Amino acid sequence: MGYDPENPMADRITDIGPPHYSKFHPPVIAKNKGKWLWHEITQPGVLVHKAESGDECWTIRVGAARLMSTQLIYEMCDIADAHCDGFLRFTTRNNVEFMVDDKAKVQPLLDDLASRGNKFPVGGTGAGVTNIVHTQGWIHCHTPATDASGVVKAVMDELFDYFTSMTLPAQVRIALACCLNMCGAVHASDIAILGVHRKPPMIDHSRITGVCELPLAISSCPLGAVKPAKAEVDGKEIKTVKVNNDRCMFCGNCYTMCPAMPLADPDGDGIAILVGGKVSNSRSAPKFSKLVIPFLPNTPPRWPETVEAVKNILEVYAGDARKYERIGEWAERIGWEKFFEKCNIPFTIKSVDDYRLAYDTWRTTTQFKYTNAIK
Amino acid sequence: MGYDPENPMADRITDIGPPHYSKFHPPVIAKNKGKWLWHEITQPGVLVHKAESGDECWTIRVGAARLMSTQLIYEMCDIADAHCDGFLRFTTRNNVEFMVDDKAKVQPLLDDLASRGNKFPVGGTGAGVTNIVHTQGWIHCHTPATDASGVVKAVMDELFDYFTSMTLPAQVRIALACCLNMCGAVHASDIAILGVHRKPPMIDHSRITGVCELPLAISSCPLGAVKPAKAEVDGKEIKTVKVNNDRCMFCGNCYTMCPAMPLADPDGDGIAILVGGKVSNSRSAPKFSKLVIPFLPNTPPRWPETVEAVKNILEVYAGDARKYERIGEWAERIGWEKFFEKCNIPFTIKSVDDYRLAYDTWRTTTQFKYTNAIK
Amino acid sequence: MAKHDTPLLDELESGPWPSFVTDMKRQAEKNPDCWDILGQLELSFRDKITHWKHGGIVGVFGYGGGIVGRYSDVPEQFPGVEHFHTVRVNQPASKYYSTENLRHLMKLWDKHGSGMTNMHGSTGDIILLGCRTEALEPFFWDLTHELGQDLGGSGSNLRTPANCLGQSRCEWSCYDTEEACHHLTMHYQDEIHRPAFPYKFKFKFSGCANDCVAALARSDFAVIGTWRDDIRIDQAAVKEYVAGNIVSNGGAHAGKDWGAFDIQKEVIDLCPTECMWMEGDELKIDNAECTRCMHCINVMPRALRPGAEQGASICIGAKAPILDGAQFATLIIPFIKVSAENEFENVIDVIENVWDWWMEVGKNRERVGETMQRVGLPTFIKVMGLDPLPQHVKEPRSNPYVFWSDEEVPGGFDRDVDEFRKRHAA
Amino acid sequence: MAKHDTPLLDELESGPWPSFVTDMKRQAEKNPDCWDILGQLELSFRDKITHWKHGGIVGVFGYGGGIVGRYSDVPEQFPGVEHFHTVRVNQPASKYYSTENLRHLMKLWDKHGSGMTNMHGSTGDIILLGCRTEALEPFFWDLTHELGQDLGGSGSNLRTPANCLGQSRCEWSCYDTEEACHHLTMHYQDEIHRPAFPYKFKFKFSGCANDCVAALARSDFAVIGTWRDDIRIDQAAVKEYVAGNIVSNGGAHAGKDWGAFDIQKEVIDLCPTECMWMEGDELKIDNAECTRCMHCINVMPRALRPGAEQGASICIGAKAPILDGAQFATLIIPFIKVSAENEFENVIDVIENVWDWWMEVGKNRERVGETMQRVGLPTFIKVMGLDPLPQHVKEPRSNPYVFWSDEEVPGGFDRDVDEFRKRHAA
Ligand code: SRM
Ligand code: SRM
Ligand code: SRM
Ligand code: SRM
Ligand code: SF4
Ligand code: SF4
Ligand code: SF4
Ligand code: SF4
Ligand code: SF4
Ligand code: SF4
Ligand code: SF4
Ligand code: SF4
Repeated sequence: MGYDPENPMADRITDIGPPHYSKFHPPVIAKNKGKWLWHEITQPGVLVHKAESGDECWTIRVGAARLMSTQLIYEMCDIADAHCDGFLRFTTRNNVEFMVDDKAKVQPLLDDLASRGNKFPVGGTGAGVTNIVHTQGWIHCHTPATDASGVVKAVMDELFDYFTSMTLPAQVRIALACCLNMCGAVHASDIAILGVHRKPPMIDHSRITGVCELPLAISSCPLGAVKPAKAEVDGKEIKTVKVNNDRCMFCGNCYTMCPAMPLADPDGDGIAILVGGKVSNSRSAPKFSKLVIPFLPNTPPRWPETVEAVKNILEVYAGDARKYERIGEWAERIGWEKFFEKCNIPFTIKSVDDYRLAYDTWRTTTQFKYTNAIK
Repeated sequence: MGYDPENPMADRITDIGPPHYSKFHPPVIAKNKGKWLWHEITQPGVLVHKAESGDECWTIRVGAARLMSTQLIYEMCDIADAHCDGFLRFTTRNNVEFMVDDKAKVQPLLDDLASRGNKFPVGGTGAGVTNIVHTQGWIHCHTPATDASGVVKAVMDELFDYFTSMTLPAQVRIALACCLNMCGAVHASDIAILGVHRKPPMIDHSRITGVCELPLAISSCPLGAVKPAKAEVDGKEIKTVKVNNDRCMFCGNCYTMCPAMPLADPDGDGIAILVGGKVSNSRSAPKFSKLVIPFLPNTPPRWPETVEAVKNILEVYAGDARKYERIGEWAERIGWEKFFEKCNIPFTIKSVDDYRLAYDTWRTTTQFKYTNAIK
Repeated sequence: MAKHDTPLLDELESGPWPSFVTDMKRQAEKNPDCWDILGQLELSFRDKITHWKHGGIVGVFGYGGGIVGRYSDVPEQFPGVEHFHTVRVNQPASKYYSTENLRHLMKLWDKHGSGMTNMHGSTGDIILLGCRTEALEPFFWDLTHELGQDLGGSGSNLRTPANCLGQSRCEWSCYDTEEACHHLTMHYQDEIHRPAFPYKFKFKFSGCANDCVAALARSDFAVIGTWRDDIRIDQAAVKEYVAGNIVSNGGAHAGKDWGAFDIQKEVIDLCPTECMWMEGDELKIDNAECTRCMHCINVMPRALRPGAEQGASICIGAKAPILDGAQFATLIIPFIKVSAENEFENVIDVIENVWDWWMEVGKNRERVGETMQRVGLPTFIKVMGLDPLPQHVKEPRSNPYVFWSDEEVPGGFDRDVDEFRKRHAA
Repeated sequence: MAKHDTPLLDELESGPWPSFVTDMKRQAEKNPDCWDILGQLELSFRDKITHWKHGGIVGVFGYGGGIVGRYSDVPEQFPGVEHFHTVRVNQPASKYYSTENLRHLMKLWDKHGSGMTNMHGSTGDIILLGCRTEALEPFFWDLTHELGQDLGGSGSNLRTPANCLGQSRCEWSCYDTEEACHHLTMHYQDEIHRPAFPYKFKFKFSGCANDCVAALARSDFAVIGTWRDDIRIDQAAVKEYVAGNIVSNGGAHAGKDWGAFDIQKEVIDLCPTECMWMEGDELKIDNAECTRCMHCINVMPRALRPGAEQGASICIGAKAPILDGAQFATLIIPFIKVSAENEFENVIDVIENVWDWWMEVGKNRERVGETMQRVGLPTFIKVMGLDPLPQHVKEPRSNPYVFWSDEEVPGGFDRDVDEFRKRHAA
């Protein structure tokens, strides 16, 4: 049985979609769906949901490196089999949740998890730092300006205590995207770690013919920096493109469209830090993250500059903001000029918008605070 | 003596600028300049300013149709001579101010003013409606879409009680501009009355040669609706322009640059109402006025639709806003959807921005209020 | 035994957070190709640059998505990752699993692929990380035949829909997010597997305005639960909160001493619409002013609940920054019933309305939000056949640049300049 | 006797607001040309359209502005307004007048023009409304010789500067607005009278953030008073306000019963930065958080005064909507001393810095705010030789589209693709 390469279409099954979720609901979930009354986080990483029926669902949330092996998943299954009737789930931020239907089952589960070294840290709930949403980086993608899993590991090691506690003014959502495509909620995160290129694409004239549709490459550039050109390859004149370096803002969209225009570079690439985004509509409307540190170098394996920058912002915020105040809400209340002062981040011209809707970010009032930026 | 047309350059005086203001300061002003301590509005239109010296300057503010004759100005001078040591001033909103240095001189001045019919209404201070800043309209300009002085007279007649009292939540600044050039603070007024065209320009091919520089006319259009064209005039082919009517948004800039492209029209032209602008930095930053009624017809001599619309907004605001709250601050607090509901103004597609920075006005949150607009 | 030295990666084995390096090394003991993943990643750590080639179109027969092709640019050094394609398996709604299902899936991946995964990808899929081209069809066969599971999306198609866990375990969900997600995923299998759009298109379903699946920020079509009537108040529980007998915000702030619960400061003053107040010890809400932001409910889950007349808002057009800058989704349908009873027919109507238009006017690689920006919101509202609402905008336009059409203006656009000149000398 | 029937205009003679129609009729008794103003205006009221021709360049010798040419498009019907040019006479700063000066000016206008005026134009000038071309030079001669006065601006030049009355009668003015306005008007007579700019350029001077001359909304170069130290508090007066012995907001709300003064609600809660509080009966201000918005001072003028270290903010680039939409001015210099002592030298430096650049790069008919938008604020800050400040923006950029220059990036932009390919197979 199985796939027959000689006869690939035989018995082919397609378009069946995912299994119905109801097959995977733990019994307490299946029974009480739509009839939950309230919840409480009884300790970091442990939630109880109370149903109209009186039933309780106890959830133990566990941090995970999203990049994980089948071995590790088997181990999770072992745990779920031992404690949770053989069910588990993953959250929208790549944590793992083990659910039990009785308070008495919580401690044994926690003990089991704790017995397995640092593999299953319990936490990620409430006013703390939960798992970092991130992307591929050097493990799989072709356009990254930094790594993903490595940076995340370094940052989470440093912020670990905030994962296992709930001492912050509000939840803090950190995300990482390894390039401007931003495969993640980096554009709307409390703290965003963003891989950025800083060198314009090279043109691989000897490859461009065949692998690129030139008109697409040309029209891909939002700033019109890519123009038609001619070049000599092996003595023959070919049609190719050139880039007006002065107009390039390193978005990488041309490379997405044309493999002969690579832009990654060991010295050019690195990390920008954006802060103050949020997704929820709670209190204030969703906000975009704002660029506050335009560049930090790529320094594997532990990216100390990035780790330090993230930690610094987080801790200044933790010490200064009010209960329930997200980072962006805090920065807006105190004023962004104060944000830079309090976090001791030098303000650079790179933080001043000059893209499409830029005017709306200019300060068109006399209202401002004096900070150390004003000499 | 005087100008000699035969010898225009003889004894010519130029570039002498205005007289020094200090020549025109009433004595109490000259003496106490820079040393004022506080002020109080003792009744509508009457202000007292107290100086460190103990001196007092009593100001009586008087409304004026900005369009005024020399006769009227002589009469003002008579009043100033009789009561104010021969000085007076005009405010930045075209009111007239008579100043005296003693409380005892106030009532006689008020009596004198009152004795002169409706020429010198006292008011325009504090939380009321002061004079309408306006422009030329049909009295002098070539591009208006409505009149200025006539509309203002009609509106002020109706709002007169708000000029002579201080019963509103805050100051209400009304402005009128007769075309999109907005020669006035219409773009930042609590209530703005704006003359708007609605027909694209005609092209006067028989006039265009000579009076227009075609490239300037073409580049004047912000939407690129003006294109080069040819036409036959008196059997000869001439270079001219044509307008893509679908792209025209009636800004009139082409007519400014090219007299052969008139766009005014009795049926096309009329008035739009914008609200919620402010200039001061007090409490909130300056705000632009927002378009809430896209069109009301020109109905001289008293523009009842416009008068009614302005009065309605003013009175709904007066009844609903908090003390110190400007119209725009009120609308933002209650939400613009509630503004439309409370003022009973139908919301039209014309109020939805589709110009350059439009995206920033889209509602990108789930936060909204249910109003009668939602069926 | 390690095939390559990985001194840099080894540094990531210490520290309290789970180490993917340690994990991968363990996996490599079972699947030696993983040494080459580690080796190439170590090289990237050293070179500070990726070592993957650009793209590469691979897939399974009949599908236009679900696989992302990937080849090493240093295949001689790391033959184990010469081909390293990812497979996007469509996750079950809400991401609950039975261990039976999960073990089986992992077994298949051990058989056909690297044994490394991402649980889950940013869009929501199960990402199976790295296999050779030859393995794709066999894996797909086993996946469909043995597990009855299928691939998710990639390319210019409907991407794998995702949802917050909703009513399954959350007291606030205003509609059944997982059923909506599952139903629409099944309904649109063709659109998921066969690219026919100008560019990618994403659905996300959140049960309330907290938006735990980031729908407003990350999906072209966001369905976010809300209600139409009044917040349900249990005044007895309000008193308990005020008395300090129930922990605020479901205990989310329990790690720090923020002082005694203060309903005025923590709830009433933070309500964005200022529509709450105390009358004696009763909490009052002027529901007509409430924008259902969830804050008060979040803080007092035992006292406050969403209203009973539930449904959702539909917001359209979110996307990441490429090209014109990031967009949040714009509120297009303030309130709609979302129900399995009518098989989500009314939601489907909205979706198809958007698609019909976008497939016609959308340019190549133009997200629907970008098309909306290009044509303008007024046009979008018109083509969607909707009434313009003040709820569509934060504020009315501040520029006066209004379009009018010929029919709207008495007498129309055409005028006779010679007639005009008779009354107005030039 | 009326020369034309004006039934529509006559309707505007009733009502409590002063009637320009009545006034003009009175004037017409002295200057019969005014009948034709009324007549043509009546025709416009009937036709619902202007009856003035487009523009017309007229002026006085040697000046490129100050006169706005105007001709009737129905001159046969209204010969009195066949020519109807306006003269913009530069107003004295703050618009104080002696009756002597004003009478004399009016006398000249009776002699040379229609006798109708606008007191004042939106920019600030005395607008003398309507005269014939032949009258321009004689009027100008008399104006300069008899009165020692001059024309203001029009065209692509520096427009007549204007100011709020400032220290002359306002307790809040943080610098001498009228002296600044007068001094710069005199300093720049050439720029006012001879167009040399890409487009118009306006100065406005307000003494504080209340901005009573609308500088931030209406001038290319706005100088708006502010301070650097602490708000001066008279605690005794605070107590008087709290006790209700002094009327709030200088009596501005006296016409309605808003209840007893409530310092918490009316001052502290409305402070945009929340930097005020009561300590017992003392009012405290955390001045480092204050943005000097003026609200608290407006409400309690006898208790609070601007700080003593005074100066101004310079904001650049306001304009009306044509072409790209209206702009408010952008904060460019947060704090600058503005003083007659150094003849405003430092302010002049800023002005010339802006002009030097704008005159070089500004396009024809491009306001400086539009040039700023075209090149971007970062470039503008750079060409102005300023340090970028967080105070320049409301918030940092949210898109990641940052420009870097060759010199900023190690190794520069030039790379060798063949070298690259050696390490990265294509
Ligand atoms: C499990 C999960 C949904 C899922 O389908 O997987 C979930 C579950 C809950 N969320 Fe969430 N949220 C989850 C992702 C999110 C996200 C999405 C994201 O971060 O990418 C958001 C939007 C984040 C943002 O705004 O940037 C989110 C914004 C919220 C909020 C709004 C908080 C705020 O004040 O802005 C609440 C309300 C609260 O915490 O008071 C909330 C509340 C909750 C509650 C209390 C709902 C309930 O009654 O069960 C759940 C437990 C919260 C906790 O752990 O503290 N959840 N929640 C997700 C867990 C992610 C994780 O592993 O850490
Ligand atoms: C006389 C004048 C200045 C001048 O040089 O001519 C003036 C004079 C005063 N203004 Fe003003 N303002 C004058 C135009 C303005 C303008 C400009 C405009 O309207 O075009 C503004 C900005 C308007 C806006 O924001 O849209 C203006 C915004 C203010 C404010 C801010 C109010 C607010 O809360 O937003 C105050 C403070 C207050 O009233 O509490 C103020 C306060 C004052 C004070 C109390 C200042 C003082 O201590 O003397 C003066 C008397 C106010 C009154 O009449 O109620 N003045 N004031 C102008 C009178 C215009 C008129 O005839 O009505
Ligand atoms: C695997 C994944 C990241 C991850 O590590 O989780 C991913 C990986 C890629 N994304 Fe993504 N995107 C992934 C979720 C997202 C998201 C988040 C989401 O869906 O919620 C976004 C932001 C939301 C959005 O759609 O706007 C996202 C925005 C992009 C963009 C920018 C699109 C835009 O309109 O701005 C691109 C560029 C493109 O399409 O050419 C992109 C392109 C890519 C490509 C295909 C690279 C490319 O240049 O073509 C990446 C392949 C990586 C690889 O080697 O496997 N990816 N991508 C995510 C999909 C996994 C899954 O199916 O679950
Ligand atoms: C007389 C006056 C209106 C009034 O009734 O008070 C006026 C009248 C004209 N303005 Fe103005 N503007 C007048 C103050 C303004 C103001 C207000 C201000 O200066 O504070 C503005 C808005 C602020 C600004 O500068 O942006 C203003 C913005 C315009 C514009 C649009 C400019 C823009 O960049 O958007 C134009 C169009 C143009 O320049 O072609 C314009 C053009 C005109 C022209 C010259 C018409 C034209 O198409 O060329 C008008 C001549 C009318 C006439 O027949 O006399 N006028 N104009 C004001 C000048 C009187 C004075 O000197 O005191
Ligand atoms: S963010 Fe960029 S580099 Fe990272 S996975 Fe997405 S497309 Fe690839
Ligand atoms: S990286 Fe972006 S800005 Fe630079 S040339 Fe390529 S597409 Fe254009
Ligand atoms: S607003 Fe328009 S019509 Fe009115 S005076 Fe100014 S330019 Fe003329
Ligand atoms: S009125 Fe404005 S939009 Fe219309 S053609 Fe003229 S310049 Fe263009
Ligand atoms: S979005 Fe709302 S309904 Fe869904 S899990 Fe989050 S809080 Fe619950
Ligand atoms: S849901 Fe939000 S807006 Fe509504 S009452 Fe609660 S806090 Fe206020
Ligand atoms: S701007 Fe300030 S200083 Fe000038 S008059 Fe107004 S309140 Fe006084
Ligand atoms: S001036 Fe404004 S910001 Fe400063 S304390 Fe007073 S109210 Fe607050």
